Amino acid sequence: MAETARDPGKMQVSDEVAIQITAMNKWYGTFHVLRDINMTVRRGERIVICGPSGSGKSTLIRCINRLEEHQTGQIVVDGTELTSDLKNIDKVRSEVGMVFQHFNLFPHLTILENLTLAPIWVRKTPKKEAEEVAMHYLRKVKIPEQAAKYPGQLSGGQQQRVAIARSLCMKPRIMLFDEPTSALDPEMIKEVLDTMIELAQEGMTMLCVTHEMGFAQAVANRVIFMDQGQIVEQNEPREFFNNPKSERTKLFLSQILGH
Amino acid sequence: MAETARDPGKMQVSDEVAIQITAMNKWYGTFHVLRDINMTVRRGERIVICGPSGSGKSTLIRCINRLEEHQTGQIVVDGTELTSDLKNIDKVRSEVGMVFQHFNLFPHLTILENLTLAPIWVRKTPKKEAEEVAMHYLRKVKIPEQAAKYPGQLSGGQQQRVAIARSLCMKPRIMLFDEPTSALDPEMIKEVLDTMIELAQEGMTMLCVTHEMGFAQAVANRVIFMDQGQIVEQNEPREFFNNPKSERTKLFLSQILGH
Amino acid sequence: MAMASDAPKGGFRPSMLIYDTRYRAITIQVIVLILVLLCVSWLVHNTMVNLAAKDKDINFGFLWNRAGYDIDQQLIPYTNDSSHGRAAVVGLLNTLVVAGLACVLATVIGVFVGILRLSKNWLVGRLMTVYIEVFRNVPVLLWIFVAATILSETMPEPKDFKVTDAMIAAGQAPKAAMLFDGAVALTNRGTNIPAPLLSRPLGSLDLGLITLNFSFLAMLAVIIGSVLVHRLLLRRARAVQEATGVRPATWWKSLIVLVVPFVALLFALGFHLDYPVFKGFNFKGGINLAHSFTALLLALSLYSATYIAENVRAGVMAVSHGQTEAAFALGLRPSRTTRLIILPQALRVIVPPLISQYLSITKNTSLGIAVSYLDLRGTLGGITLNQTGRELECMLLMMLIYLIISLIISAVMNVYNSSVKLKER
Amino acid sequence: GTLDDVKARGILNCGSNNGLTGFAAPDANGNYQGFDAALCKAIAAAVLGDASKVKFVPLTGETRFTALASGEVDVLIRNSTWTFSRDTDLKFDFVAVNYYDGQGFMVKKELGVSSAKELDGATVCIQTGTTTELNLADFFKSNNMSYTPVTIADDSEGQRQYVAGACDAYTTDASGLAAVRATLPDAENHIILPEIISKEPLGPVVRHGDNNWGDIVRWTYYALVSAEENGITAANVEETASTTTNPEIKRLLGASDDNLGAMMGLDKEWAKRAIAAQGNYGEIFAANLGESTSIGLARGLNALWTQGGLQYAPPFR
Amino acid sequence: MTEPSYLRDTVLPQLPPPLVDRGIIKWIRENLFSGVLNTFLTLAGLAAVWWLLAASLPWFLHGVWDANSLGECRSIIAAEFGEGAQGACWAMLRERWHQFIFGFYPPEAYWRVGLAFVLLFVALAPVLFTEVPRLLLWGTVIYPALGYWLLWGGSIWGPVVAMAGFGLLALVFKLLRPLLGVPVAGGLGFVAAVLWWLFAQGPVAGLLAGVMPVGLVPVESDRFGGFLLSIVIGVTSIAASLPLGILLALGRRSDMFLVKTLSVAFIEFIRGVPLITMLFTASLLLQYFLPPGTSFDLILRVDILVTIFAAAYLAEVVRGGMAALPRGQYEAADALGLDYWSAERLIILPQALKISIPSIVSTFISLFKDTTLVSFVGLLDPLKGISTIVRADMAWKGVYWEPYLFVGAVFFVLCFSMSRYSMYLERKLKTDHK
Ligand SMILES: Nc1ncnc2c1ncn2[C@@H]1O[C@H](COP(=O)(O)OP(=O)(O)OP(=O)(O)O)[C@@H](O)[C@H]1O
Ligand SMILES: Nc1ncnc2c1ncn2[C@@H]1O[C@H](COP(=O)(O)OP(=O)(O)OP(=O)(O)O)[C@@H](O)[C@H]1O
Ligand SMILES: [Mg+2]
Ligand SMILES: [Mg+2]
Repeated sequence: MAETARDPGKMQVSDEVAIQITAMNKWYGTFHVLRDINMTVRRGERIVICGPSGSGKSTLIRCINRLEEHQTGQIVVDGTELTSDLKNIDKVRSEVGMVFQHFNLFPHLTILENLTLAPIWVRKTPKKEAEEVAMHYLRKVKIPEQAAKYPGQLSGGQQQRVAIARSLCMKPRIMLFDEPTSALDPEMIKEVLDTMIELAQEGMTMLCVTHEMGFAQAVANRVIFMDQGQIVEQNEPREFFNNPKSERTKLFLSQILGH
Repeated sequence: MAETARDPGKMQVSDEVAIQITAMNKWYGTFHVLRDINMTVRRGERIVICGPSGSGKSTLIRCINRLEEHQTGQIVVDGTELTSDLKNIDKVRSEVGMVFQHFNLFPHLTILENLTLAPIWVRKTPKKEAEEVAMHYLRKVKIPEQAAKYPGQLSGGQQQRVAIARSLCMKPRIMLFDEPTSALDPEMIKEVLDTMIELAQEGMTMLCVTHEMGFAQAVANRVIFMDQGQIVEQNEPREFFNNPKSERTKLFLSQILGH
Repeated sequence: MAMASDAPKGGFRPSMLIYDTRYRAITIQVIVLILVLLCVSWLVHNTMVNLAAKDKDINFGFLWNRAGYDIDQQLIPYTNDSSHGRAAVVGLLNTLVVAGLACVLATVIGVFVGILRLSKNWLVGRLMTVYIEVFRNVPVLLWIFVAATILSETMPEPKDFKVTDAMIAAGQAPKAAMLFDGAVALTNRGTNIPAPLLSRPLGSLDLGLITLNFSFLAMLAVIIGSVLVHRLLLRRARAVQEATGVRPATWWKSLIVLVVPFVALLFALGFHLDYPVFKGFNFKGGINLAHSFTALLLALSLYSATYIAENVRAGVMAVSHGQTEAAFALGLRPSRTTRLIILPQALRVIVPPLISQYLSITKNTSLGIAVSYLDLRGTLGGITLNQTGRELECMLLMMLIYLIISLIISAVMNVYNSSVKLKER
Repeated sequence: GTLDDVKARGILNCGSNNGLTGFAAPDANGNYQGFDAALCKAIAAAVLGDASKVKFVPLTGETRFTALASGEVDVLIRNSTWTFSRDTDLKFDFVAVNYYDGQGFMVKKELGVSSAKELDGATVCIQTGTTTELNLADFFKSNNMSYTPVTIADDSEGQRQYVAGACDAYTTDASGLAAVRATLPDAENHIILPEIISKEPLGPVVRHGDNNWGDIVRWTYYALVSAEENGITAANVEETASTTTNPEIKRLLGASDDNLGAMMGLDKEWAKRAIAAQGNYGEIFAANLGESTSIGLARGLNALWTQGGLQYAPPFR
Repeated sequence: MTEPSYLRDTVLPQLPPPLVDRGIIKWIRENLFSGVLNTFLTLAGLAAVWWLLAASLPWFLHGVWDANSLGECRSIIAAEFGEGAQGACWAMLRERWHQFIFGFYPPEAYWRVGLAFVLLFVALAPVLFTEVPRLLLWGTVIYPALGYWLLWGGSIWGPVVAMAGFGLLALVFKLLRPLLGVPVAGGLGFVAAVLWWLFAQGPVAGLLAGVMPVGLVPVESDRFGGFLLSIVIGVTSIAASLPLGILLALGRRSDMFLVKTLSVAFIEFIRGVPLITMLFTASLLLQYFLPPGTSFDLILRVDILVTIFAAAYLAEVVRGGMAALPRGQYEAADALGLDYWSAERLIILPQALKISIPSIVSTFISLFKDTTLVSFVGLLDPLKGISTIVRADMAWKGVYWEPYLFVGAVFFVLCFSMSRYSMYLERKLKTDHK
């Protein structure tokens, strides 16, 4: 990845706030998964979230586009507060793209249909235009020739790139990634990471749950470490990896880097 | 694995014959799977069988406890010849333990019940005693705390270790392993191999179909290479790996070691 | 820290009823409720108007009126002087008895056929496949007709059993002979079997619609008691096995515990069998099982057995071959393997569809209408409805009873399902 | 009223049996034939002017009265027995008796029985859901005898069971017994016992309350009876209407100035058409049940009063 | 000590197995006579086959095709095969087969039934086979009207105008959906369609028929019978119950307590009572529940109740299909901003329905078999209704086995091929798009 690794600081970050989370708490039943989360993401920032399994990383980013409901505190995305108001939720979701660990492509639709579905039905884009946009992003993720196939006919890496393109077709201002590479074979991980790095270089605001520390070092402006539902430490990547402050961070880093 | 690798020759091998196979042939329908197998295993020997897929390795060791029937030739296990005589089969089976690739634990029984089932019903051991033995072996495979769980609740590596313990509970004199690690994730392979190495060090007679060449070098006194239903070459591990004689062996080794 | 975010949550705007997820659900449910209530009240209103127009009312009083008709199969005392309600109970019992027996019979046949279909015997496997495909691809109604026709067409007439003096003189045997040493006679109008009778019964208590028979209750109590004692015995055997490793032989003790008390009770009550004897037109004494009953029972059993057989096969095949091999490799004998490894696992797969099959057998007993079997539908939903003209009351009552039976069966299924659910990670 | 409905619809819905030989059963072309069916056609001819404007609605024992009550059929002519409770409690009107029947028994000769009173202990085939089984219960009870009922669903089933010997005796209306006996290959080996254990007046049924419609059905039927009395047949009805001098016949056939039809909301020639449709009562009987058919029933009680029977039409005036 | 190293450098050839393990002998030994039990089973099986053939074969072989009544059949058999010989009287079928198939449908219009049946497959093709061009789906959409018109005849404008009601529903729905959301728009569309049917249907159809009379000879539904009736009831109720079943399935999966409870109660109630009680409800009780004076065709009433019955079963089938979808599909749809109804329509239902097709076919098979029960409310199903009629004919009084065999054989052929087809689908769907 050396050829793409640049100084993450170089990529422009504006002062505008993209996501503002204040004193947010969430429970599953009686289990307190997210505890007093406070976090600000500026437009153009690329944030990597890491932490041990079960620490609430997925839950956190799923709260940001309201796939999960939080119970107390406030989440403001692009100036819209996430409450139970459906209009706000719709608004936020159409501005926030999300890529899942297991791709979640729609197996009964072709790649092109997967990509144009939301633009057509949510954005009410004319079909032709939506297809043009879709092909644009497919070229960007380097698989335009697969447009007419079905997801089941693609490799995992290709599927994940389609999933990224699908999110991009909605022209989101923020992208969320939940362990986008962890279900992939090693050879395919690189393809997907390359795509993500390219995206980062174009200035997309990104929140990415991942354990790919190479990626974190290459593009993140900030790494957030979570444990037991709390944000334990956050720092810019070089500091974070070379000079972790908390004991728990150190332990975690020793495990995953030694791996 | 370096810490457990000893000189395999050091482990004691007696002169007593444990398994004697003479001019054995087997057909599936008209397909000649095992051709003229001749093989002697002494008590305490640890034999690794390898070879390309479909070469008849599994079939061979399944013949040894009569999970498959052979058609011509002779198999004598611990002085008992395997014929269609049910009593002999029972005797052999209660002296030969077998561990399968897919564990084949009984999903409707707890781990402890899995372990005590055969001692109670075949060996007529009192339950309490059987449970003590079972706990002993569970400690040996390092998961005594899982005794009350069900197989479905364990990881693959844990399940395979339970399967080994289950065989051991019958106090077998010979253990057969059929690719015990090939269904496991890399982290889990080590757990299982460690258990097997420990067993080898205690002097158990073992026949093991595996492609873990590290294991072969660490514990085997002999490696048998099979191809197209025949034993092509056998030798002690160092010689076998460094100095293969047959062309086919060389080809095979270049493939799996390069991997 | 004071929550600044509390502020905007205060106000409530009507638009929140639609756009706010919290209120939206309530809104929708209220609307649904209103619609449903409207619908129901519309139906009820129509019913009232229609009843008024026909000068009728809803009144279940007819259940206590004299029924006036005879039922050929009665499990509790009933004559044509009994009430319609009691006739309905007789019908319900007839439904239950045919459903229960059909479930048992279908299970036995189904298990048998399912296993035979799995057998390595090519011919038998094929025959079973043919049986299964033929029976399940033809309406069960047809099988009921066929069974009824076969029974009444191929069996001998009662008079064929008659032995006259002339025949004795000529040394002739009657055309048809009774089975089992004069105990059972199969005729074209029914199956005559010995009737169990008590010479010293304990009496009974009549409670209107149903009758409490104390002799029967006593037998039930003894059976339950024996079973409990037997369970104790098994537990003891198990304890011994756990302690010593050797399981003591229990079968003769089981036999004693299960059989002796019951036999003693029967003896005390003066149990004897009343054999059917040919007299006049027909067999007298014993129990005459009408062919409507037998045909329904046979057809339902044979039809449902095909589904059960497929369940059984699927269940056995769902247990992977690896399980058998593992058990064999541990030295377990095939019979033990089946009992300890295959069956418990196969049962989890077999039982849920089996119970839904029981459910559909029970519902299908209503097809007794085809052979005029007087079950619940034949009495309450048939003759009573016809004689009294109370179709609304009869139909509703009948549906309610069927529904209750179904709910009980599915409750049993749910309990079973949750008790055997495999534990997974 | 029903009359307006029928006229508006242009078709008469007639509840009928779904297969009873001689009374109502569709033939190979799906046209209903039979004694009851003929009355339906006559009513259609009277009301609508066309005997073919009948829709036969096949009804089972269970569904017949509901179908009538709900208005699904305009008139029910499905060998239904006139009983007190049906007339009152079920809120119907039996407007006439088109066939006087009675429940009887048929047995095989070899049984050696010559009277129903000797049937103690017999097995009796009986159709469920009819008055028949109530009569049977009452008969055996009053004679202090016992019996085993074999319940059957329909007539053809009953015949099969009886022939196969599944019952000693077959009980149903005597007309049905005769029909069954007629079709047996060995009819001479079966006898119909002399006892008639019930009165079974069968007749057309209409709903309570619509008296005009009831009148139409009743008088159409009586027109057929009256026609037989007066020797009017399907063949000669036209001719009679123009040539007769008998004032009653003239009134009946609409040949005089009295307009009887108008009193019921019909035209003048209603009865003429009804008679022309399938003939008079005697012709209908002869064509469907009579001695020349394979059923071979004698007129018996259904002979005209003038010939010692009970069929008696009130005067048309 | 170790074994000396061992090397084989010649490849042993494949040898044939020993003689006892080869060919037909081995097959017979292994498949028929391996062990005492198996030998016994084989012999028992052979005995059963022999017994069945011995009992029935002569009867089949003595069958008579050319006769005009049962009596004639009997005398022909007696003449040919001797007194007392039993034989089938297929002549009855030769004379009455059309009633078993078509009921009393006018013979000159049989082509309409045939055409409707063929078109049914054309209409089903786009649903069952993905390879068929999508354009044909329009054929599927208009088929109900077309099929109705072909079978019942009358002016073509009735069905056309009725379909226009659905068009109106779709139009209103499409226009209002962005404003009011799916349930409200759907509800209003439904109201509009109902208003159309109630008030515009008659006049408009009448007007059009006056202007441009196109029509077929009308056939009353009381002329429907036999397999025609079974298929009509089966097909219409499955087709009509599908939307209702989907709604019920959605209701049962809903988070809303009330919606869920009502759906469960409805489904369990229907599944808890026998079909026959539903049929009796259609014929006896529906008159109480509908406004006074409503009275319509028994076939239609039976169809409505059978539809409700099938809907409860289909709801469970569809629910199974939905449950088989991974959660990720819902989440991905949510994350893309699709609302509930779009997600269900575009993502969930297409997949769930596809998975469920084999189960839907099985439901259809059992429903189709159960249509024989309509004879108990007086309809002319092939099994009992038509047989009774045939046996009421003096000429055929007393034929029992022939109608049963014929009807049974037709049912077997239809159901068996359908069940094989659903198995084929199941296999095919497993490997789809892979
Ligand atoms: N739907 C749920 N109901 C109850 N508990 C849940 C649910 N989803 C997640 N949890 C629990 O919440 C905690 C946080 O889960 P989360 O998936 O956010 O962790 P994570 O940091 O993403 O872990 P991983 O790295 O394994 O994906 C875990 O303990 C998990 O068991
Ligand atoms: N039950 C069977 N019937 C017919 N052929 C079989 C059967 N089991 C195995 N075979 C064939 O016998 C040959 C040897 O199989 P075997 O499983 O012993 O190979 P193996 O060396 O264990 O291969 P792998 O490394 O893939 O496990 C293969 O060609 C296989 O296809
Ligand atoms: Mg996660
Ligand atoms: Mg193998």
